[in-house]
Amino acid sequence: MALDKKGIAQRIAQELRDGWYVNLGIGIPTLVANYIPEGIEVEFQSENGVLGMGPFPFEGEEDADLINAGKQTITTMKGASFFDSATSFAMIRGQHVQLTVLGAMEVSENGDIANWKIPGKMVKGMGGAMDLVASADNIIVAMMHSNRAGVSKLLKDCSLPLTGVACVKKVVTDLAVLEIKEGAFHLVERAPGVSVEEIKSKTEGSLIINGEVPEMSL
Amino acid sequence: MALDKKGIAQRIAQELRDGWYVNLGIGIPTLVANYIPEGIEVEFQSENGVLGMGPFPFEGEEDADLINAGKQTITTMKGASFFDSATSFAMIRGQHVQLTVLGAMEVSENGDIANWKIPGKMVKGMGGAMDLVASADNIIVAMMHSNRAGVSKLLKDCSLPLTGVACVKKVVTDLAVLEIKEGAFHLVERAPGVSVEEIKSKTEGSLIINGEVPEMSL
Amino acid sequence: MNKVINNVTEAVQGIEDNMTLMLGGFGLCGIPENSIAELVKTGIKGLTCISNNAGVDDFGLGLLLQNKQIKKMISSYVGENDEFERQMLSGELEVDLIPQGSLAERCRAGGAGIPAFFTPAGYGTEVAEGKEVRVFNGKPHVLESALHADFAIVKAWKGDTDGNLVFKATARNFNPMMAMAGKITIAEVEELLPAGELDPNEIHTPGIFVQRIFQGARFEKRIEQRTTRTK
Amino acid sequence: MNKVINNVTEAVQGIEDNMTLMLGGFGLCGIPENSIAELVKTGIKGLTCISNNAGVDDFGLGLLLQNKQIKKMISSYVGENDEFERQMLSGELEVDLIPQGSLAERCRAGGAGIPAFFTPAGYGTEVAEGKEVRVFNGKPHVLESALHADFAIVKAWKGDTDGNLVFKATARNFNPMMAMAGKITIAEVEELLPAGELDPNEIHTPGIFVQRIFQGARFEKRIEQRTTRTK
Repeated sequence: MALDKKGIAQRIAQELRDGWYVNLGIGIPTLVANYIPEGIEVEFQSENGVLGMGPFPFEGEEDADLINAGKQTITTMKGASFFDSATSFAMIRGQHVQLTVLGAMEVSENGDIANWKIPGKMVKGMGGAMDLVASADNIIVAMMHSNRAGVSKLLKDCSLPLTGVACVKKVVTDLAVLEIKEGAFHLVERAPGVSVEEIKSKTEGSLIINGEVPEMSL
Repeated sequence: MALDKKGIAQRIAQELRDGWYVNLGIGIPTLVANYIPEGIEVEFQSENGVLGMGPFPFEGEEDADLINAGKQTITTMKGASFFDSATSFAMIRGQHVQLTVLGAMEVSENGDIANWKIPGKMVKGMGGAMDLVASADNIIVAMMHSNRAGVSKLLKDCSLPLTGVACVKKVVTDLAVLEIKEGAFHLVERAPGVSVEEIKSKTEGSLIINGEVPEMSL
Repeated sequence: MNKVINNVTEAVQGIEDNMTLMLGGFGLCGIPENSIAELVKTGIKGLTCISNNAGVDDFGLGLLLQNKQIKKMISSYVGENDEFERQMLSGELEVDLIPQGSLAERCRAGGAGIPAFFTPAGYGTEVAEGKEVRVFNGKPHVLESALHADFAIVKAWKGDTDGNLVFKATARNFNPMMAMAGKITIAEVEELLPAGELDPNEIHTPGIFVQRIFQGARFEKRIEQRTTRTK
Repeated sequence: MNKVINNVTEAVQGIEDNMTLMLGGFGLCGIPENSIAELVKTGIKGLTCISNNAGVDDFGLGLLLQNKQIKKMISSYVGENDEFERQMLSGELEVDLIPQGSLAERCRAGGAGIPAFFTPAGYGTEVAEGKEVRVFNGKPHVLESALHADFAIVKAWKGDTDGNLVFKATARNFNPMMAMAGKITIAEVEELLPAGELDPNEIHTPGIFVQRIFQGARFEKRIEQRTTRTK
């Protein structure tokens, strides 16, 4: 059965390592914070200027001066710090953040990503996404395998304006975990009960399958 | 009579304007702080990271963590702030400092300055001088008109390695105030009792004299 | 070095049609809301506004948009604003979208006398079109230039009469860099203190970057996405 | 995110012959004196040291110079040190002198993922030799590149177990930028606090830039130029 958004987040959380600083994008990536594995300590960075982001505040304790990059009210953990936007992107560009998780509209087999613009239709801007994907060594894309019209989002080439070039290393979808290398998607894991055939049929870009593909354990 | 170092500082202090941020170099420039004209408020920046520098501390009140760019113990005024070296030079390079006063070994008629190196002899380094002279719109050089050997320090061309090119606008020496423009020193004022002839004989670079040259009033 | 002015009317004096402004804030967090409201009153138009976002329809820069006072926006993200989208798609509004980190660094560069710098952000995208690309350590980088403004308008939590500023939490965001990059920088603060009351170690923006300071009459501090959990 | 290590011996572990180090401080103000003393003990040699100054003959980096552990210095000002001058003039020591503002900005650039930037400093001087020059707004600028270090060693006033740092007065100087630019950054602090004790608004160096932190056993904090006035 295909994963829901929570399932995708839960699977990505398994990628976290102790001591990492992590930037989570808006949408599915935000949910990753709910599934930090036992015994692992990570700290969340939000590019609007906070390190050590905590959960949402209790009702009545919201502070207009304390938000995340999604403009949601948040809290901070012990050891948090605030800083300006230039310093925040110094952390990102300088590769001090060990993992970036973000959503995408399209990913290509060579790791290109498109997630900021649909010409003539949606023009909200790239926010920090271009800095994040151009800078991070370790980028995981969290998205559905196909869009609402049923069209694959794992493509030979992106059709939408790019956010970054050859930067995505791993994609976790509702159907699979895929690594991107040597110009192809390499199928690493299947969602529980999802067949290799289904993944094949829903992946437009080159897909490499090596032997038995294990199911995710969540 | 030629001015002493204090006199040079006193004359330069007349150039201060209300509300200016000022960076004073080591040596004669430091003395300028003692002669701020009545009714004028200026704030001193030191490039090691302080704005609002005050006088030396009283004996026993020195703080090893509070020094100026000459490594001297200092105090701060009300409204002072501390910052890192990158921010300090952002102030300087970004032309937020309205006046820079510094010493020199040589100045040329087109405004070149040399003050950081005597090849094979003295190699202490430029410190912040190259940033200061390349950045400031308003640079006054404070120095003696001739060196200890009696050789003019106001030259056609600098003989020593340069600190900056075509950047000095004004020179105040023990003998005169000179403006640099159109490739020449323009004599603006004489030290009390010093003759135009003496200044002429001690200035190697092109010297322009226009009509009567007034004496400084100190 | 007293920088105190009497009120928001004096604060925006000298801002004229067709000028370039920088305005601090991220979303509605840390925006100079008093000054924006005053700009709406003045009716000054043809403005180029450098600001990470464009407010919402009825608050922040959205008010200037509604009033057609903005000719061009330079931002990184402009969602959450229907009037913005309408003006942009109809061609009434020029929009220059640039990566958030490049925007922050370009403002800092403007204030710091760095005319241009290389960044990896945007390489291979339309953001890099027409810009010089150079490879450093095997990785392509784009040459980005400094941004400047006739006026920068920032909002701080506390300020003193010398123009020193302290920001609160994530309301800091773009404010410090924009304060550096304005020919004239206006700071509106929630609390204005006498010089000497702020600890010199804890000042975020030294007064040298601020030319005018005043205490805002009223701060609504609207929340854009109120998210909470239950006890 | 506990970054605390037990002592200065653990702090310098992994530093090897011929590595590049950044060391914070301006003159003797804000230098990591405990770590420097430990480096002297280890006898590690062939070091390239990036530091604004080179200490004095019997304190700070001067101790490493006396001990011939430094192969190359990258600094802006190296007066006040006879042994330094002797080694440099005799050719034993390589020296790269760069303008102080360029040094600060090059360290920041290294930490911030900016591989190169333009600055007016040094144009027309020997500092610009072999470097690209480009005119912006009618003024020539020199292209300067980022600096990096295998280890950055900084000194702070207060720090917490997460590696957050607060500096005191002008002892801040180069420490924050160097903390950003080290592959591994070691912070020695006068006072080590539990995470949560420092106000998140008042942190100068966020813990993300610091990999190791410890409380220095003893700080001499020597004064280089004791200047006073009389009451």
